[in-house]
Amino acid sequence: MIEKPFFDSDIAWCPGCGNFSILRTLDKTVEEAGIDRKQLVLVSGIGQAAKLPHYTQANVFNGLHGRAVPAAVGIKLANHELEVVITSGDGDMYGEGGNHLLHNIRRNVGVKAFVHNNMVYGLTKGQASPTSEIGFKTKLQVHGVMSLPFNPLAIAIAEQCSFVARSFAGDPKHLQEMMVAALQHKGGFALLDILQPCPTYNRVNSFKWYRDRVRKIGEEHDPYDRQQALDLAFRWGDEIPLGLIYKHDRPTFESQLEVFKKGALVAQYRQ
Amino acid sequence: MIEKPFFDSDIAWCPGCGNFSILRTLDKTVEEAGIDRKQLVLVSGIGQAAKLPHYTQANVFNGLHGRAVPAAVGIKLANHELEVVITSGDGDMYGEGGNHLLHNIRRNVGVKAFVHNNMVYGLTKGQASPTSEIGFKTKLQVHGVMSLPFNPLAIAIAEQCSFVARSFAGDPKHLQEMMVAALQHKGGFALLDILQPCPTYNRVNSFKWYRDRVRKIGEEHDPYDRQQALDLAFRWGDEIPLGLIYKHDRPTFESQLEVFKKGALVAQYRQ
Amino acid sequence: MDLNIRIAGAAGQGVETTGDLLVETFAGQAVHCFSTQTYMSRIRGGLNWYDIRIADRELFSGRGKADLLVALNEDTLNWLRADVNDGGLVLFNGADNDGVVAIEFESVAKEVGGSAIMANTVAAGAVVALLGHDFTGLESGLRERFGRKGDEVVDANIACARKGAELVADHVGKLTGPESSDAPTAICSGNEAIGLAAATAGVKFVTSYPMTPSTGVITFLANVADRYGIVVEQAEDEIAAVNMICGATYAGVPAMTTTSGGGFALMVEGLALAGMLELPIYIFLGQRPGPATGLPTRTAQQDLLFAVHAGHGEFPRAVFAPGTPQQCYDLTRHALEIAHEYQTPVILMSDQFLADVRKNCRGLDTSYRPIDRHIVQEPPEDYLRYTVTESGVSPRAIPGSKALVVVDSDEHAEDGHITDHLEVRVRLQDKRMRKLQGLLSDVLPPDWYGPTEAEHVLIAWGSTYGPCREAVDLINASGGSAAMLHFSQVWPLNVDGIRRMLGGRKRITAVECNQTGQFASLLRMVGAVSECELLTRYDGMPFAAEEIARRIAP
Amino acid sequence: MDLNIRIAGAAGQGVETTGDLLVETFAGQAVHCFSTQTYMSRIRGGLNWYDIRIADRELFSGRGKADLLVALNEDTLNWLRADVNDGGLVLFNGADNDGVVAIEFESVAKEVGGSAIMANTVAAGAVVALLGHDFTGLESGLRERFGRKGDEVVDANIACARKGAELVADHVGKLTGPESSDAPTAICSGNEAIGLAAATAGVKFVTSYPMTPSTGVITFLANVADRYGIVVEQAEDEIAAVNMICGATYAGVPAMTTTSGGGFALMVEGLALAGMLELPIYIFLGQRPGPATGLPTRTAQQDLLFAVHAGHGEFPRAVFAPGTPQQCYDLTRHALEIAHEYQTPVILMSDQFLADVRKNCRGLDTSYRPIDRHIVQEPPEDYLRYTVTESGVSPRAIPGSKALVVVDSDEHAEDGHITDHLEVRVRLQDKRMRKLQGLLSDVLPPDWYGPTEAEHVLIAWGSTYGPCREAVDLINASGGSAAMLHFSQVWPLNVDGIRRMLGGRKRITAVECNQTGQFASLLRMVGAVSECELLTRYDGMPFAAEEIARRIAP
Ligand SMILES: Cc1ncc(C[n+]2csc(CCOP(=O)(O)OP(=O)(O)O)c2C)c(N)n1
Ligand SMILES: Cc1ncc(C[n+]2csc(CCOP(=O)(O)OP(=O)(O)O)c2C)c(N)n1
Ligand code: SF4
Ligand code: SF4
Ligand SMILES: [Mg+2]
Ligand SMILES: [Mg+2]
Repeated sequence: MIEKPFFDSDIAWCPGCGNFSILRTLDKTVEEAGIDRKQLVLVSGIGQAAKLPHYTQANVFNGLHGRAVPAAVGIKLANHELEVVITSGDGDMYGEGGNHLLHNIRRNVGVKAFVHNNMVYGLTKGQASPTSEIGFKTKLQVHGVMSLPFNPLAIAIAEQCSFVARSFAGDPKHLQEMMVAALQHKGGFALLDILQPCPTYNRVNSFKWYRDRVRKIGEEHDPYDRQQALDLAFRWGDEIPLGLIYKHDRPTFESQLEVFKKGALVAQYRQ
Repeated sequence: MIEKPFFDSDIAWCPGCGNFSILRTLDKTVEEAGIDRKQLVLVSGIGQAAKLPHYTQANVFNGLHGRAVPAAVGIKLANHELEVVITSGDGDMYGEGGNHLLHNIRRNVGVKAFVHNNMVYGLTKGQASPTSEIGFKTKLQVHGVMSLPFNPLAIAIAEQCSFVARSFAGDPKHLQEMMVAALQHKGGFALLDILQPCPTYNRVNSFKWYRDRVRKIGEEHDPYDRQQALDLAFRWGDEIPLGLIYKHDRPTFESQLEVFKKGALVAQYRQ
Repeated sequence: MDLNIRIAGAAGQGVETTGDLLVETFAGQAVHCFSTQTYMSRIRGGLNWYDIRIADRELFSGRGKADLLVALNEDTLNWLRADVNDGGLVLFNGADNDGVVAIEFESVAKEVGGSAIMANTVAAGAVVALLGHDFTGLESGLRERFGRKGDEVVDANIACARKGAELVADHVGKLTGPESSDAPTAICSGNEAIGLAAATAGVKFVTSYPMTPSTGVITFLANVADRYGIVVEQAEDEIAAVNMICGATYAGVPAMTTTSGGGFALMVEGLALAGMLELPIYIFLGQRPGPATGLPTRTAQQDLLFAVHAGHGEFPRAVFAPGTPQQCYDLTRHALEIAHEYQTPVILMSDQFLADVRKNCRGLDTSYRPIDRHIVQEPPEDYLRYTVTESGVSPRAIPGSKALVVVDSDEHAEDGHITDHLEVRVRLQDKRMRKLQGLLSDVLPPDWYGPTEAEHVLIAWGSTYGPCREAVDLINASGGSAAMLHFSQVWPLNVDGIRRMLGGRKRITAVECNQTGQFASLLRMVGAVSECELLTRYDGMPFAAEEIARRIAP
Repeated sequence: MDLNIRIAGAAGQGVETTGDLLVETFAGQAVHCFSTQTYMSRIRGGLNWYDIRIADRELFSGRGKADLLVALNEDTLNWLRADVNDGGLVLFNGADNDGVVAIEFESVAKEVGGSAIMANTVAAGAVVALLGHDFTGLESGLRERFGRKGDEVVDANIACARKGAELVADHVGKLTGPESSDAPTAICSGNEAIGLAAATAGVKFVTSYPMTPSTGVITFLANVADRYGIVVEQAEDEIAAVNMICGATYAGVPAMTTTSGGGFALMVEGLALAGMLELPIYIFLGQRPGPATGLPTRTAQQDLLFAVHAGHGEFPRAVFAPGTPQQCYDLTRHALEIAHEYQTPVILMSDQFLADVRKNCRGLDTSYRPIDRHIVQEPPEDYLRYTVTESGVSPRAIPGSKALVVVDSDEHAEDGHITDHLEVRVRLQDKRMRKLQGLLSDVLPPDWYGPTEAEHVLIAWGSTYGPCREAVDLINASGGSAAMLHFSQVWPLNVDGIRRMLGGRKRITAVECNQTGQFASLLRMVGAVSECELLTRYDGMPFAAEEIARRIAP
């Protein structure tokens, strides 16, 4: 009931949050890759992760919770010259937005999805997310989570997603490698699941917890081998594999459209 | 603009439709298994398949397109003494309803989902469904489908669904076996994908097309072997495996709730 | 001269093919036509029919009874025979039957060397002959229709039509069709008109989830996509559809989606998104009777109050409701222009009745004339997407240009970035809502039909245009004093204008295809009328003019 | 005696803990309290505050300025210092600073053997002491709060509180808090009241997708689930939630979901389903400012017209809007009863302001008293789910009983099976809509507050109850003549009743937390008022009584 105006916000993340590292790494990646920020669109839904686009320089479409993927795909189809990158949370992408992920992997439009997977709903103050582990207790899941965690990598591989990788916010070097690989990928939809500690609401899967478990997958792994890839995707617990887990080559949506031969839709608009 | 009332409808399916066989087989299964129809609830969404519950004797919840699964789960949780069976189409269950399928496999509530998979949208007159094959032409997909088909079995296995099977409307005996197995399954969510020819809108995947390709999987298959199961799930084309493809044992949602120890919720309601 | 021909049969029997062929034949001969379709939610069986009304003056409505019933099977004959006018004829696909002209269409088709599916052509030939109509129109129609399939097919069809004509020779003269007149020879359905208008106006991205009765629009667009340079994609669900067009619109192309009530319900969150992001999306809402799945293949006007108020929070929108295929065309273009001028979502409401109406249409321009997107091509470096302006409309740039374009579903500052600053909130909310004033100044005035001094005003909106218009003629012809006030834009409303037109009338009746008189409620809500009578119908069938005239007791 | 205490700091600093502790302490001593919370959409940082108003009479509204500001950090001090009343005090968590009472709460907590998080207790102790309040209340509050954690923690907290008190000893007497009175010692927030009412009324199944400001309700229910025998499950999305409760309700248990505007938008199709299937679902809609994501942690009343018209097609519903925690409790129970009596969906609308209001509450009965579900336990074999009746209410059986229960989202016959019979359609649609008459006869009359003959009537609905009520007192105390008409049920509306109460007044003003005066529109729509003034606020903050009184120029 105060009548005073408020002040404008600084970065709304908690100190120590894994999101900071993702933001810094994304910025570094974009700089080093020489991506023109005017050609870059960051798309997000709603959540703590989804605030990322506000904290850097890019075109921004910060849409609805769960709907980053269709918005990104719409943008990419209207102007496939743009680099369209989704940066959003696990609840956003795997929970509310599950159907879009499922069907856009099939559609194979060339957008890149960077999922800040903190295994919890941060912004709404700590409920379980689809990736929360069994037994994870919250104010809402008072007896702990009972559903099997959603395995984004396994699902994406089962759908023959064109690019599937995992990295960790606590390893910015690896994260940058994966971001670069995703951005360089020209084969369609790319999913990069990023393990992101949330020190505030996920005290179980902490930085340390991850650091003790993550293992970079070796050179010998053939990402085109679905069987091997699935095998890696199912690994969780004592060892959590990081890296480019799966690739599948098939035509992108954009490459198959007659209409796009004449250039981006938006460039074709003459008036 | 006629002012005459209409007549009431008979069965609204086309002659020769695979749905008839599914209906007959379901009826036979229910009869032979001695299921009390008063304890049976058939749940469906909207579509040609989704009309099935109207053509037999059971409790019926014919809800919204794409929303059969959450309705069924709500029913089962309110009264887990009921046998709750979903009979609906591929568009309904894999398209509009994809997110519910995804997350209810994780939740593992003991409802049985029988999906009439005709690889097309029948009721809306022949658009592609999520399972339509690449190149499938329709009035809407004039250049043919470009998205990779949705593979319900692979997805369900990747999510460690407690029961995953496939059958064929053209093989009522096998279909009945699978229905019986699904109904007898007490381990949670069961997915039975039923290949269902639609002679009107899917002229490609006809009865004959299927008959030439379906192969019952042998006794040697171990449904608890995820690797093997995935291997079968990915097979499509010259050979299409039928049978109980995958099983995974884990507690049902119902078995984990303290509250259910006192009986079904509806039975606990005293007033 | 005013005849109603009713082709009726089971789904799958070719009711639509025969009907289309006949409408095209009559219109091709410059005869005024008005056709409607009535069908069930099934693919085979049941009872569907296709009414073709032809006359020597422009038509706007269907009629209750038929002058010529073409019954494609016996059930149909039994069900619909009673609805044939005295002096009318019945053409029956079957063996001889009391008092009807009986022809076994399929056998005849095969006899003359055609195939079973040419039974429809036999029927069409018989109808044209029965009405004493020129046969060349039908022949050239058949040539156009089947030309692609080769001469053989064309010839067989012509033979079928001729045979049909031959077999009814005895009955020629019993019915007389209207002469050719000045009617436009082109015909168009409500849904086609919308698709064509969208394509020519520069819509570049269309995505929908199929839903009757809206599907015809996206299907039409899929078929002209290559010609006009459009991406048409079936969405995984309606939520995807609306969010995809929000994305595409942000990126700079006019984009649209098509749906019906249940799908629209799922789009409502996205509609509010477009309101907040100030995106000019276009939603086509083809109504059908609810609630829920309701009667999926019938008609209704039950979603008006829902559409006008759909979405959380407050934001400007414009809602259009054309009354004829021509208006479908004109208003789709206009709606797209308004959306882009004011950077806000627009909804165009039709229904099953209007979707399927086919009528002679003059001047549906098929040439590509993209609308002005009102885009700043060279934004300054310090560009702000949501600069506060007096009109509420901010200069709009698109990503990929010289400036960064930031949009956010949270409340945001002028730069588009999220804010918690409550003064900024009010400034931006006020800015958005000021666009309502512009929208209001551009509101389409309602159409007045009938004598200026009419005592009784029928208020119509959307598809009731035709039936109400003809009802006015009927009422006045029988000594009444009626006029129609038709709204093709139903939101926002120009209250003073409406008050002026309605002031001092003896009677006002809102004619609506719903149960509660939703437009009347809206008029009351904005303060444009206080009391008015209601004439409603909500069984899933459209009004006919005679019915309105009859039910309005003087 | 009327003091406003404001605890303010960054998210994560314990504003809520301190506030809760103090409210409980004061209420425990039978002091009248009214607390509100103001917070940002972030987990750490920013500026949140918790206002606790205490007085010697019942309170209904917050106040703009504070008498005691507890500033937990320096930024807060700078931002909020100007909003302290003359003669007020500032307690600052930090080093000495001009004109404030400075204590380093954390250091002090550690000094006396506590931990950093006990800084909140130091603050609470200081506040209680500053107001000259009895200390035993705080001590027993701490005991209750920390009892589970063992004596050591309790003792440390008490030591912290005492130390806080000690450190402000010099300032005691500068402010005087109200004495204990007849205030109920229990307190309850709007959201808790809803949860408790649902649990005691027999809701057995709750599923929601988290969304501010509704989450508190499902969280409350999760915590009492075992006690009352409830299944509480987080849904994968709002569409799942609403369809799950439709299923559960069909199967016979009262079920509910909780959401805010964006989530409600996604539920609209399911709402229409409940209308068609005649399912008594209960939706809790906690409003916040839109459009779209808007201001997720602020308050608004912007979804009224949306909620009343949400859903395709036409079906009856009841919409409630409580004004106090007590009404949240009473109306939740009542709404569930109405839903079951008429077998139709109900919506209860609150908002962030009311969700977080804590106030002394008498008589929130925690005992389990399940409502009557109006279920036929022994249906006949030839049972028809949708038997047409005069009231429109059909006998309701549930699956698993002696009869088959068939429900269908398509239009259906009395037996629940899909139909294309258009006469049946009308019969069933009429049947459903007849329930509106029953709903109308049971409508809650609006509350009148103030002199019967008041010249100026403030119209309020939902959470503006308190601020309007106190504004009426302020206006009348300064010589005005005002009363409030508060609607706790906003749909349907009893038009004649409202007309009678409003007829002949000099002035009518609708006071609403939105921009367009949505309730005033609704009143006009049903014909209950013609013109009225609007007093609106839509920056995301609630009204304060003083503000209303001031802004209503006489
Ligand atoms: C339709 C809708 N439902 C719910 C919400 C509330 N909501 C906002 S963010 C969020 C979850 C955030 O979780 P996640 O996506 O994992 O992001 P995080 O905050 O953990 O980064 C929810 C439920 C919303 N904004 N919109
Ligand atoms: C929300 C919503 N969107 C769209 C529709 C229209 N619709 C009805 S059935 C259907 C698809 C049916 O396909 P499927 O589920 O495969 O069933 P089939 O008819 O092939 O058996 C669609 C799109 C609807 N009823 N509701
Ligand atoms: S709540 Fe968790 S995810 Fe959100 S900012 Fe804080 S630490 Fe990060
Ligand atoms: S359209 Fe296809 S699925 Fe539907 S009834 Fe006909 S044959 Fe069967
Ligand atoms: Mg998260
Ligand atoms: Mg199908």
